[in-house]
Amino acid sequence: MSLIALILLPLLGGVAALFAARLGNNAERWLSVGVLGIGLVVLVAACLGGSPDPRWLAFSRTPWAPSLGVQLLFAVDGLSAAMLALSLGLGMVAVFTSWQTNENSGLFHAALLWTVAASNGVFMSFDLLVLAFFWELMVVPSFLLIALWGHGAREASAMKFLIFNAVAGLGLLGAVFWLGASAPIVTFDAFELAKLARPAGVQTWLLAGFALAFVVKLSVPPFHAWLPDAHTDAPTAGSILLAGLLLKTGAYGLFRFPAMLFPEGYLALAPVGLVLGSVGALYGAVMACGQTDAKRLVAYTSVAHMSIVLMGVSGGVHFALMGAAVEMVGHAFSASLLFFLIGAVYDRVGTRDLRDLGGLQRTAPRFAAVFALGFSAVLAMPGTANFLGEALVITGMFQVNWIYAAIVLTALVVSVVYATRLLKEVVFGEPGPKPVTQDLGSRELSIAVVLGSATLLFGLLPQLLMTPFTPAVDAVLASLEAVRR
Amino acid sequence: MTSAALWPGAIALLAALMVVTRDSIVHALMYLVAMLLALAAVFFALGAGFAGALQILIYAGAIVAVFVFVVMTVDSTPEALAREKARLRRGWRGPALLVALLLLPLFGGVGIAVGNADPVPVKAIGALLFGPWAIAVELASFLLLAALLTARHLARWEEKP
Amino acid sequence: MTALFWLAAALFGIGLFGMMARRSLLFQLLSMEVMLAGPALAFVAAGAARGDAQGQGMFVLILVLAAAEVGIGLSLYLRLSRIADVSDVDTISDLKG
Amino acid sequence: MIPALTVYHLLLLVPAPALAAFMVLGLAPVFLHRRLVMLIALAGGTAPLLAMTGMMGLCLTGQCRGVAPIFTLQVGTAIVDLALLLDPLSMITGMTVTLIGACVLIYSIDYMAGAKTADLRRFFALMNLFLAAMLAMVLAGDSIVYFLGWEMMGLCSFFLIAYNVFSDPAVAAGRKAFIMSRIADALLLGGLLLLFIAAGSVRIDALIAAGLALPEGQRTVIALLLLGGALGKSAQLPFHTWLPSAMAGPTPVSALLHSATMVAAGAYLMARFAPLLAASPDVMLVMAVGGALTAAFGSMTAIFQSDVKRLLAFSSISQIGFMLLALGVGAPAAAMAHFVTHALFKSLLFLAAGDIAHSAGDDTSIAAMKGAASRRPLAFAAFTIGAASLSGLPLVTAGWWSKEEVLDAVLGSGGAGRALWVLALLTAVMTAIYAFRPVLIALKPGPVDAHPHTPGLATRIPLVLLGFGSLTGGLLVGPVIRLLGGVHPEMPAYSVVVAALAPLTGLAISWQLSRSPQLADWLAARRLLRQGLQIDVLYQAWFVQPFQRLVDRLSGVHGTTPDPFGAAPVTMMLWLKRQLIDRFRSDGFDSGWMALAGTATPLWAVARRSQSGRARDAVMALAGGTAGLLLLGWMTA
Repeated sequence: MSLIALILLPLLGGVAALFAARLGNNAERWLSVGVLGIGLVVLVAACLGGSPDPRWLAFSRTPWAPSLGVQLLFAVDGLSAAMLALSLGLGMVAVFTSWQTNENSGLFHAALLWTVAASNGVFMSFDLLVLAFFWELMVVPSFLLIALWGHGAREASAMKFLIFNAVAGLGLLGAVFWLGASAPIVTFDAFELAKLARPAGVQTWLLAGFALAFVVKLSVPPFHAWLPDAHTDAPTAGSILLAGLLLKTGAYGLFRFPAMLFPEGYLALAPVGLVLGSVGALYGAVMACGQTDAKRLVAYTSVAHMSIVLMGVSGGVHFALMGAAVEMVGHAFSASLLFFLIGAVYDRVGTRDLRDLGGLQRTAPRFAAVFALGFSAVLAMPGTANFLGEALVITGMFQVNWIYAAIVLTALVVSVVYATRLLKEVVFGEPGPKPVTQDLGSRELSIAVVLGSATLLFGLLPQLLMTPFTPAVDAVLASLEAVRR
Repeated sequence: MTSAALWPGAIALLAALMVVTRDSIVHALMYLVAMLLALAAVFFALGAGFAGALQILIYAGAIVAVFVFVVMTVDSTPEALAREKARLRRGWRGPALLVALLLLPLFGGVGIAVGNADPVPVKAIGALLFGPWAIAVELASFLLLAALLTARHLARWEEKP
Repeated sequence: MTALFWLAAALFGIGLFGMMARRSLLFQLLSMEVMLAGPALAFVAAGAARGDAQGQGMFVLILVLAAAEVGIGLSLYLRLSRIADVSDVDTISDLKG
Repeated sequence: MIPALTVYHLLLLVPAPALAAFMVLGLAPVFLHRRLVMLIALAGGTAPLLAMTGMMGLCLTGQCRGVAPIFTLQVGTAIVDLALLLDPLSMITGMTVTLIGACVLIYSIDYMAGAKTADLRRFFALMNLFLAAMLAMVLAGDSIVYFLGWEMMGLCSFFLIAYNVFSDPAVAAGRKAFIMSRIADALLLGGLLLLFIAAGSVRIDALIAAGLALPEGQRTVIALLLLGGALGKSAQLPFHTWLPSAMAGPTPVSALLHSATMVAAGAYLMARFAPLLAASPDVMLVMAVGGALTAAFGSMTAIFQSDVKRLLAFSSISQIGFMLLALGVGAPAAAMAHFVTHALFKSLLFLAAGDIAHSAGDDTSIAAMKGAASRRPLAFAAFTIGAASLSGLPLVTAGWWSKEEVLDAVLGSGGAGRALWVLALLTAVMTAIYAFRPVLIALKPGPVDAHPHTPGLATRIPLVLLGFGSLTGGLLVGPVIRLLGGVHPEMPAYSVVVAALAPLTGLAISWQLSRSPQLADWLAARRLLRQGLQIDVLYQAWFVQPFQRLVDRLSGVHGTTPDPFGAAPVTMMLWLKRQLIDRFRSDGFDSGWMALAGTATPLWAVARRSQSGRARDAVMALAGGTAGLLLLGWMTA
């Protein structure tokens, strides 16, 4: 039952935040932080509490609408737990990031918490209909975040985000309905459905439906067009949630369900994933080199990194899968850090145009130091979780086909081009027409330190991630192995 | 008893006609008093003494007195009277026709089974009003209070109306 | 007895005629008093015919209604007389469609 | 997870002080006083030398083969076990690096005295981080720590080249260096990961063993990938172009990173994986030929330089070419011996050149060295010693001993070795030419000191120390080679004589050059050669500009659709919308209702006239209606 609390807490907390905003004294902010903190405690307690099945850290099954075969079926293993912790933790970071946002603050925090609630639902639902429900639900509060508190052409960007993701979500919904209806007794229980045999052709089509939703959320080219716009126009907290959570739901879904439900379809579509991913890794990296908006640049790096995740997930070998999982976490921190820093620059000078920025080194040395850290992470310097993930993906790609490995290595080289460009335009050089005169304050510095040290922590102590991820990776490999034989 | 009521009734009818056709408001008011008193006579003749008494006291007494106060504000010059007369002369036929059409079915269709009954004692009226009709009476008192407040509010003098 | 009801109807009709034909607001108010007298007579007459107290009870209520109407009507008259020509109500037509 | 401690865990103490100094200087969010900054930097820079000396003692007492495991992690079927490694190779390299690092950091205290405190802090933080990274790489017992150090060196190199962040050329040079070395790093990473897959372990000895067990083809590919990494880091052909531009960094940076230690890491890599490479003769040949060509190219280009730092940069390219040549002919011991002496005299040259340039108002051109002999006698003497050692004047200089070992190894390898030996001799001649050019110019009378700041103790100590080393380092060459298990091949006497004559010939030519203004003018006019055959320009045209065009095209700079790939689905959906939805836009039902609404308008116009707004009319209508109803009731009753 405590797993349901992980969804209900932020959901109801969001409602409470709506009203708490009237109390003043940052009540809604502390409320949000408290709710997310309690969520973390609940998560830890649930994972330590044990479950009957050794495969899962926590497991809960509650009937909901038995006649429709719908139940609240939640299961958490190391991967889910990491994603849930990420979602709650980044939610907190997002709250602290937007400490200065005062306009309609109650709804803002409500939307923030609701996003966390919905993505929590995605990260642990194993009833596919409930999964699809949370999948669609996730889009709405993020849409609000972009449309109401964004910058620039925020309404258009929010609509783009909504249309892309809602339309892609239909693929998931359709495939889920098909699956549920095709079972002898109507059920959406993923574990039950995984046991049913299906012809390979049907599996491929169903997987295509699932993958459409996941790949669009993952923003792999050519389905990435919404991401740069959404990131550019979203408020900083929105960008953090977008990069840290929403993209990860796509990666998580690809990791979890295709091999579990459609192993033969997975084998059939894996080459497509590899090709899409390799095109995307190069394309995203090259696009990032040409951007003039700092946030857009980072958004395209997200595209590139998520494409690498797609490659890893499609690789179907231990190293690649593990690399994709680690990269998910690493990217969540590094991208959040960069979005946060660029957001902080934007708050100060009101522009993100690389041509107008510059000179942080002179005017704000702390800023420059933290920026260099984020820069190293986006470059996949050894010692950051990003490097670990990418190196593992490359290793796996060598086992699949050396060409894919060469492509990821090339993307790694191009990453230097855009990363040094970002650093050169923002940190180096003479201060631009609008210099940043105010260095990071203690609140901002602690956010940056938390995000930066998380990147380094998981990079230097990889077992923190790799040990909990092993069951999930092994499960994928086991279901593939059953088909390959 | 009915026939005793008919004579004052005829007077009331005439007086009513005079009320609506006079040029001068003062004359009309006098005829109104006449009509009300004639009706009171009708009531007495019908054995409804309570109604008759109320008619004299409140209608002919109080209400008409209020009218008189208001009428005192009217500027009743000969020109105004002539204008009023001309207006009435221009447009009396249409309304008259309409009223005739209205009365036609009433006169034609209304029939009442007549029986002779004893006069109603005032005590019965009191028992009715403060017994079964208590709510109606209370509502009436609310109405009066509301009218009082409304009148006070509307008639209050303001610098800029 | 029927004659009394005809009388009541006639009083109502005369009052209505006055309402329609006269254009001075005060005359219209007087006409309304005449109109009210009709039903009042009808109630009293019917009550007398049946020996029922309800006829006079209704008369009392009509009386109250008339009092309220006169109070409001006259205060409206006073109010209107400041801003419009109350001797010709046809000039007051702000609600024209 | 964490294994029992052994004496070899003391190896952790070698990079630790530098790392600690970096953390304090770079990350502590508190203000540090200028003197404190220098003190911390100095401690971080010199403590590794002490720790390393201890390890050397351990090594010389015979316990010179030890591993200090850090932690172990199971990844699937593979084992990731990080460890530090002490063996003769890492000991010798580590000693060299710590010694040079300490000297350069001491020197920097004086040299960087003019910088602002914040910049000073950044400088020393990065220098210490570099030192830690380099030592981690040198002492690495596994490919992960190795690559960590390798990449962090690249990162520090980028930040230090672009240390003067307000100068566009410096930042551009940093980016260039970073991007080019990243290409090489990608190759190296690929090679290391392939080995990792084969070995299922990251320990370097396991990697080598697994690599040797691989089939011929795969082994060659891996060896080529590793060689690619070494060529990039060591600025060998065809990756050499970044090193001359990297001279935009401060002189201590050039002395430490871009000559003595980091750039030579490629040679160290090749020495580390020497057994694996030895099994791929083709790759060895490529390395030997490439090294010899780079050596010749570098020294030839150096002759034409007009800037001391660029001259020294090309000299580094050339000298590391010598090392790779030695490695290519299967003599890693000779290569490492040359690495040691090269580190000594090249850092000496840079430090001396930096001091001389200070006295000339920070002008690093060769012409500005005129009068240096009288302005800065100590620096001039140091520079001369360095140049002598670089050109390998026989017997008295360290450079001669190590170069002799290299040449002998080349000649002794037979076959193509003879041709390479001739090329190497030519290179030695050219080396002496360019090495003495600045020295001879510095002898000429010139302007007085432009920099009133006299060099302090912090400048003198490193110069004296390194100068001493450059002269007597030759004594170390024998022990180093023995320690590394190399053998000195028996050579015919003529080769020694010829090799000894080569630098002297070069010196004579250089003397001639300095005497004849026509020759000097001729040198100055050879722009193509001075710019290294303009390979930079070719790269610009072949790689950078096409990439830039691609980027411009994709981001819609010239009016093309930005992000065409991402716009494609959007365009497709819009097309579908036009085809499907717009076709049904004129809704028949809707227009029917609209027509009905249209006819109602005149009706409304008629109806509104009935609203006169007069109370009397309303009463009349009411009366009429009532009358009508009553009449209806009466007539139908």
